[in-house]
Amino acid sequence: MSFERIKPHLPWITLLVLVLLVGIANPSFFDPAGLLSLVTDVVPLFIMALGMTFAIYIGGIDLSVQQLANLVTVIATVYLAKFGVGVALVAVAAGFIVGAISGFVTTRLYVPSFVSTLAMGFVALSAAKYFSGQRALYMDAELRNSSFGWMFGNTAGVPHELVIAIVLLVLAWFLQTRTTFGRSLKAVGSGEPAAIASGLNVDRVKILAFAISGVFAAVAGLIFSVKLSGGDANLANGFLLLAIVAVLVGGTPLTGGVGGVLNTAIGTLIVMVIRAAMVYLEIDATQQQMVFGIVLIAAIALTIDRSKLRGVVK
Amino acid sequence: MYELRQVDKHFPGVHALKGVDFKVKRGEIVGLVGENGAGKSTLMKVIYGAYQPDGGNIALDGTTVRFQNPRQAMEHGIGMVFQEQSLILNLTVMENIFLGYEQQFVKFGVINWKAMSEAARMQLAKVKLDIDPGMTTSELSFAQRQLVELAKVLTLEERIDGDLVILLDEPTSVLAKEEVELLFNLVKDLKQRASFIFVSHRMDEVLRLSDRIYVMKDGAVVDVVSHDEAEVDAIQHKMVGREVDKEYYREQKQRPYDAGKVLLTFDGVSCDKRFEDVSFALHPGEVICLVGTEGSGREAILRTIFGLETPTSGSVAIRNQKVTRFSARSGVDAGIGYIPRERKVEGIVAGMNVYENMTLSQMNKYANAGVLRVSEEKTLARNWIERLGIKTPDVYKDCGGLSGGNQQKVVLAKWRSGGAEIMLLDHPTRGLDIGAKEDVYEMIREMSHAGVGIVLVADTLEEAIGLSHTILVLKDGQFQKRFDCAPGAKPSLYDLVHHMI
Amino acid sequence: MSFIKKFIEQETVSRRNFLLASAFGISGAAAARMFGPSPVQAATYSDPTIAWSYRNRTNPYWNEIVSGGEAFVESLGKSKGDLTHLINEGSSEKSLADVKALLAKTNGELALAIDTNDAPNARPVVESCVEAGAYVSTLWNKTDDLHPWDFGDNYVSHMSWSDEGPAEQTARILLDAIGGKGGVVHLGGIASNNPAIERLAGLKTALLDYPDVELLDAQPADWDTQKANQIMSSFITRYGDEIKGVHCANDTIGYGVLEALRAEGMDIPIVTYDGNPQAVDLVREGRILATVFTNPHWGGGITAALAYHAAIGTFKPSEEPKEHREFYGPTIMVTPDDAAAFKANYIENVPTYDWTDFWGPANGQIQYK
Amino acid sequence: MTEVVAQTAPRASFLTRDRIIKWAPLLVLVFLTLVFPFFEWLEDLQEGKQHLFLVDSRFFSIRNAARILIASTPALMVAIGVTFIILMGSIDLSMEGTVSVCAVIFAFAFISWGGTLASWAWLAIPLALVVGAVLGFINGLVHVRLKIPSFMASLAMGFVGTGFALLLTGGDRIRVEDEIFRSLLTVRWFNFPIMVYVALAMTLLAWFIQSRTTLGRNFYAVGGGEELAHASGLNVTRVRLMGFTLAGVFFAMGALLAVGRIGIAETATGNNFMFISITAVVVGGTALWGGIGGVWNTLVGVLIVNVINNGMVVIGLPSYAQDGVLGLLVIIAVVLSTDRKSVSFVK
Repeated sequence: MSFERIKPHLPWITLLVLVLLVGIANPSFFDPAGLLSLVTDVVPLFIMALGMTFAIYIGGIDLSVQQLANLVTVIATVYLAKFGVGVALVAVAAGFIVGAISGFVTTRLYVPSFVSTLAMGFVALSAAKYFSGQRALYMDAELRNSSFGWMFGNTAGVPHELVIAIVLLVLAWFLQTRTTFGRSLKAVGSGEPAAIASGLNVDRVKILAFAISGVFAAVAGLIFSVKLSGGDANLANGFLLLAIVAVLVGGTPLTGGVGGVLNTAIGTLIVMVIRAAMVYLEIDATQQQMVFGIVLIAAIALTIDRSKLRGVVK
Repeated sequence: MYELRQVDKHFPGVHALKGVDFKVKRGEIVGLVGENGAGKSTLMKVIYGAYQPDGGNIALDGTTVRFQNPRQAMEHGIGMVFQEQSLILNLTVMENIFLGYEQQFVKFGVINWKAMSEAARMQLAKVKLDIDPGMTTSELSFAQRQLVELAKVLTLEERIDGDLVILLDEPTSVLAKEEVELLFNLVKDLKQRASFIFVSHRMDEVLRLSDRIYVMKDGAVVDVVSHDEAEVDAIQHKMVGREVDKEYYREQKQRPYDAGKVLLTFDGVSCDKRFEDVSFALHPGEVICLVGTEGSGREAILRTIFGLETPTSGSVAIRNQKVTRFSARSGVDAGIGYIPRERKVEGIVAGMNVYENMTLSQMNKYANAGVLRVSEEKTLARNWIERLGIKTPDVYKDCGGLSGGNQQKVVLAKWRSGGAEIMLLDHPTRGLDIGAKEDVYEMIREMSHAGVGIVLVADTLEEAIGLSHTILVLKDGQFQKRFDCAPGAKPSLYDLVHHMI
Repeated sequence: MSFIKKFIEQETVSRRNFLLASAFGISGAAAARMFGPSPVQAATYSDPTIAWSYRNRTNPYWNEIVSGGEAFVESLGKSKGDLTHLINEGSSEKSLADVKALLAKTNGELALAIDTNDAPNARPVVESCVEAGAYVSTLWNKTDDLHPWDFGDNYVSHMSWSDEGPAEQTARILLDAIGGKGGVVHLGGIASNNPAIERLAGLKTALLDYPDVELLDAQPADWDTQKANQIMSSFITRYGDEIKGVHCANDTIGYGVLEALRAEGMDIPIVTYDGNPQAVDLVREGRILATVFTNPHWGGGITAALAYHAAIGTFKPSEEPKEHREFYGPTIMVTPDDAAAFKANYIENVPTYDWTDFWGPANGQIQYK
Repeated sequence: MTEVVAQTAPRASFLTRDRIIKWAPLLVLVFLTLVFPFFEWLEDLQEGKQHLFLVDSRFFSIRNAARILIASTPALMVAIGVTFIILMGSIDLSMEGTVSVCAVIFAFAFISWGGTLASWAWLAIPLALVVGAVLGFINGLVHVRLKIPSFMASLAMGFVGTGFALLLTGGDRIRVEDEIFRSLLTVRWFNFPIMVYVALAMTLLAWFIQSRTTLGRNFYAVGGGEELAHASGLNVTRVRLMGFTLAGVFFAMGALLAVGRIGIAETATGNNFMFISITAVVVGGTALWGGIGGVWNTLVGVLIVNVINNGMVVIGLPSYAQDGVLGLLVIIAVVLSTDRKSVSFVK
């Protein structure tokens, strides 16, 4: 078995190795209930990373997702009383619109997505502050339960949150591999000029990619908001860098056209394991961040398939 | 003076060079020909130090040398003028010339721009180019850039005590006829100072310029002929290992087109400084060839038809419908196929496999409400792989990993399978070996028989004459003359050149 | 007032009314209970893991909190290292995920002291602790509808500080110092944080008694020194000499303000909050007029102690009165007069607290408005 | 053969598109410095106060210019550092970690070696710069040697840096109270504090490196075409390593000025530098894909961002609206300074 053949499998091998390492150091890590709970908790982050994958898959990046999720936590909390479960639609629409505007600014106005999405994130943050009246809000418990209680139950021991994540993953995977849109994404990510010369509406594909990223960020924000039964303009802080890291560690590099949503699923799990390892291995509080960074470098060094990074590594 | 002895090079699964012996004498111009995949580029990379051979050795004046990287090769007087433009466009001309060797102008850590400028002027004089060395390179024409590249390699003269070996990889591919002449004269002038290795697909040029010609096939040198003994047919025979059809351009298959119908009309179309007031009509089965030098407007016309450029005045009509929206998308919708010159950039998507590339322009035909019917795509791909004889292990092969000819066939299959009625071919045979070229000619004839209208920008004038029903000559964006090219009544090279320059 | 501001503020008022109606109105007095009172008898443990979950180590305030937690652990005859630290880096998501990981690891044998980073995050944290049978005491952040007594024994206690009163006191000190005339500015914390809201409210209450003082501007500096510095210098541009005093939501903001004033060669009175050692030094030097010490060392220790002792069964939370389940922490005003004495008593010699005197220094039951 | 092939370039007229785009960031800056006083004027007009446009402006005054410059200096140093990297077509996101580590190590060394510039403690300054260089070098090594794209490598290195700073301080903040060191902020020459002049000198140095040294020009070469540069015999690996090292030095310089401005070194010293500095670089007209732009662009970019930040408070924009307005203005500034004809597509 040559190394070439192993390469595409490196992300999940890395995940497995990490799980084994942590588990051997502290066998209680293998407790199924505990693992299930760990996986369930990473769901909002995973959903956000799932959306981010689309932006990174076409060679861009979406830095607005965290602020967008913040905005959605506020919208969901404020308008729950008015719209009930319909607030989900409002949230998704908000995500779609902000994402689409980012995409528009990027493709039509030629502002690099790093800056356009960052700026749109600021706009979303302002909106979140405005709608929340700069306060931390909470949802009425009965309303929350009647509208969104279904999100957090268990069926046959499987948390519904996890089911939602898997459904979204399958949806995203289907979108990526089985639809004309997914194919267009791949073409745009791997070779934009050829995609243009094949008559694809490249701008629309890119704008849609950012819009989808926005929609997923909104869903992540909604789930998080319901989970915490509240919202404010900072509630989703801390998601952004982890979501990016999850996508990258999974093996979707920023060059575009490589990797995909399954990689992100693995990447998110890797992030989760590294983070849980801090608790399970009792890493000293002042060392945690440094250890996280070093393990991250090692994980990225292992997971990226350099043969697919066509051309130079920048 | 420079010698390769029994050089071997392996890549995973490929024996790229098989015991190659290669020799360059002082002041000699050595030609190197071979089909694509024959090992020319690997051999060149070994010569200029980008690859290290894993068998045999390299000798300079009898001493064995080993280059770890291009820079070490340069320090031994071996320089390369690249096929692809290798100048960095955001730098000035002088910076490009001395890139990597700025140290000679540095005093106390500071670059002396004035001194560099003077030195650059000297180098430019060697190639008879009079431009300001402080100009940004992106402002130069292609021909000027080619000369700057040569000037850059010639800086080795001052740096190296010994003799120079300069590799010219397809140096004429972006040049117009008169610019080629200029380059050749220059090379001949420079023979006193350097030896040249000249690689080109244009057999006539190789024959004219070279003192000796190495012929490669399948990673080995199959023949070495001297200038006087060289014959095109014999060499081509050696290269492909088979007789080249005398009827190279399939002239015998040229049939008259259907003048009764019109596919495309250009009526006094102009496009911002690129071409002006161009009118013509394309009929089913017709092959129109646009002829002119680089920058004469040929490519811009193609791109306008496809919708990549928007004309500033005049009207374009497809099947008598006036075109109002110019975008590649509307071009594709109108049944236009475009085979771009930059095959690897605009033709195929590297990273996507064969069937994905083939259906890229027509995904909606293989999808229900946006959901792809992948099995149908694969069937389509298998059909066309068979029909065009595309050499690929399966439909899952990454197109970036196919050879140039097969990539071109994939692009053709993409448009043909989509039912394109107007095909735009921009240098479709560029960089292809003879076998692959013939396949392309065959396909052009086939398409023509099937009633497809073709607009072609050919790689050579011979190709243009051989393939077309109609030739339009352009010069500096102005339409010059129209030639009818019925079989047996084709215009001569001279007729065309006369109007081109 | 700038016309932009005027316009937007009118907008905001109407918005806020709407907010109140939608977010709070309907819930009204409905006592929010996700889960009914938890299992009748909660299990106790002989040696639960003791953990503190907090925002970060870059803020001296949290270091003080943690030092209290460590002092408590040491009082049990354990080593400092036996206290597990969970750091959320300002991320509610990480806060919750870390707690869940720790619950899984310890199988619920856990005594957790936590600031959940953001108020809404308190509910899921508490709920998962209750579900796992762990004991949790919260500090600072929780929503008003979440109460320990709704969760039986496992949600042991919540401690917060009533910042409005002390902030009003510091404001009065400030306003007196400027002679009850002129303008003041306020630099706040992250706008949606409870303490930030209360500390601004304290200032506003005090201002009612000082009709000649105008609150020129109040902007959130997000507890951040550099941001405070930048905003303060912009304030100086906008209001110049009109600014007679500065009311800061905490010490770290105060440092930034002091440096902005220093750059201008200005010397106007400022008051801060939190009573960090460096701020106390500045009070002693007279550069800060007053700060409020909330004794984070004790708060950090006692929060952990409550969770721990409930977990080992020393006392049964559900049998304690409400003022022992939700209570205010102590506050001590530090002014130049008493700064030296204060420093000697609280900073140079950290008092040894009796970690079983849970409610001695506490300040009464938390009141909701 | 006597014929001369080439023509000289066509003479450019004064107001060409290229030229407008080149100067667009500066025009945006000038526009902004006029717009904020306009709002002030409008405000005073409404209140019936006497206000002569610009003359009576509080924003448009030397004192406020000094304030904006003080706020700009640390970010400027960091942005210049990352400019070199962006010129190469790479990106460096490690600045927050590097700044924190340099600030903390500087403060520790400074305090323990005497606590005043008038002692051996001055050695803490070169020490901090060396630390910055070392961190940058490691960052470059991870990127080049492990062949990890710089975005990921530097992002992870940023975590390591912040983590290391935390390990060093244990969460404490260190006050640097030395009057001589703090004269960076407190002593003014011609209305501006010394740190502004230090930043100016460093900017000139950066410009010198960019335009007058081989290394600086090689950044452009790598950004314009890495493979071509490599084929021309340029040691690209070395240029990259040097680039990241140099960026590290400028990050350290940013750390020193940040400590000079606030008087405190802590793990949080590096916070917020990442997005601000990269935004500033892009707003200034340096292209993220490399090869275009430079130090002066970055200077203008940093000033634009800080003028907006200052101006929004000065005209009394409500705090919750400030982020959004900054975002929109950034987009507008980038749109104006992008040569849409020179880029085929943007990601």
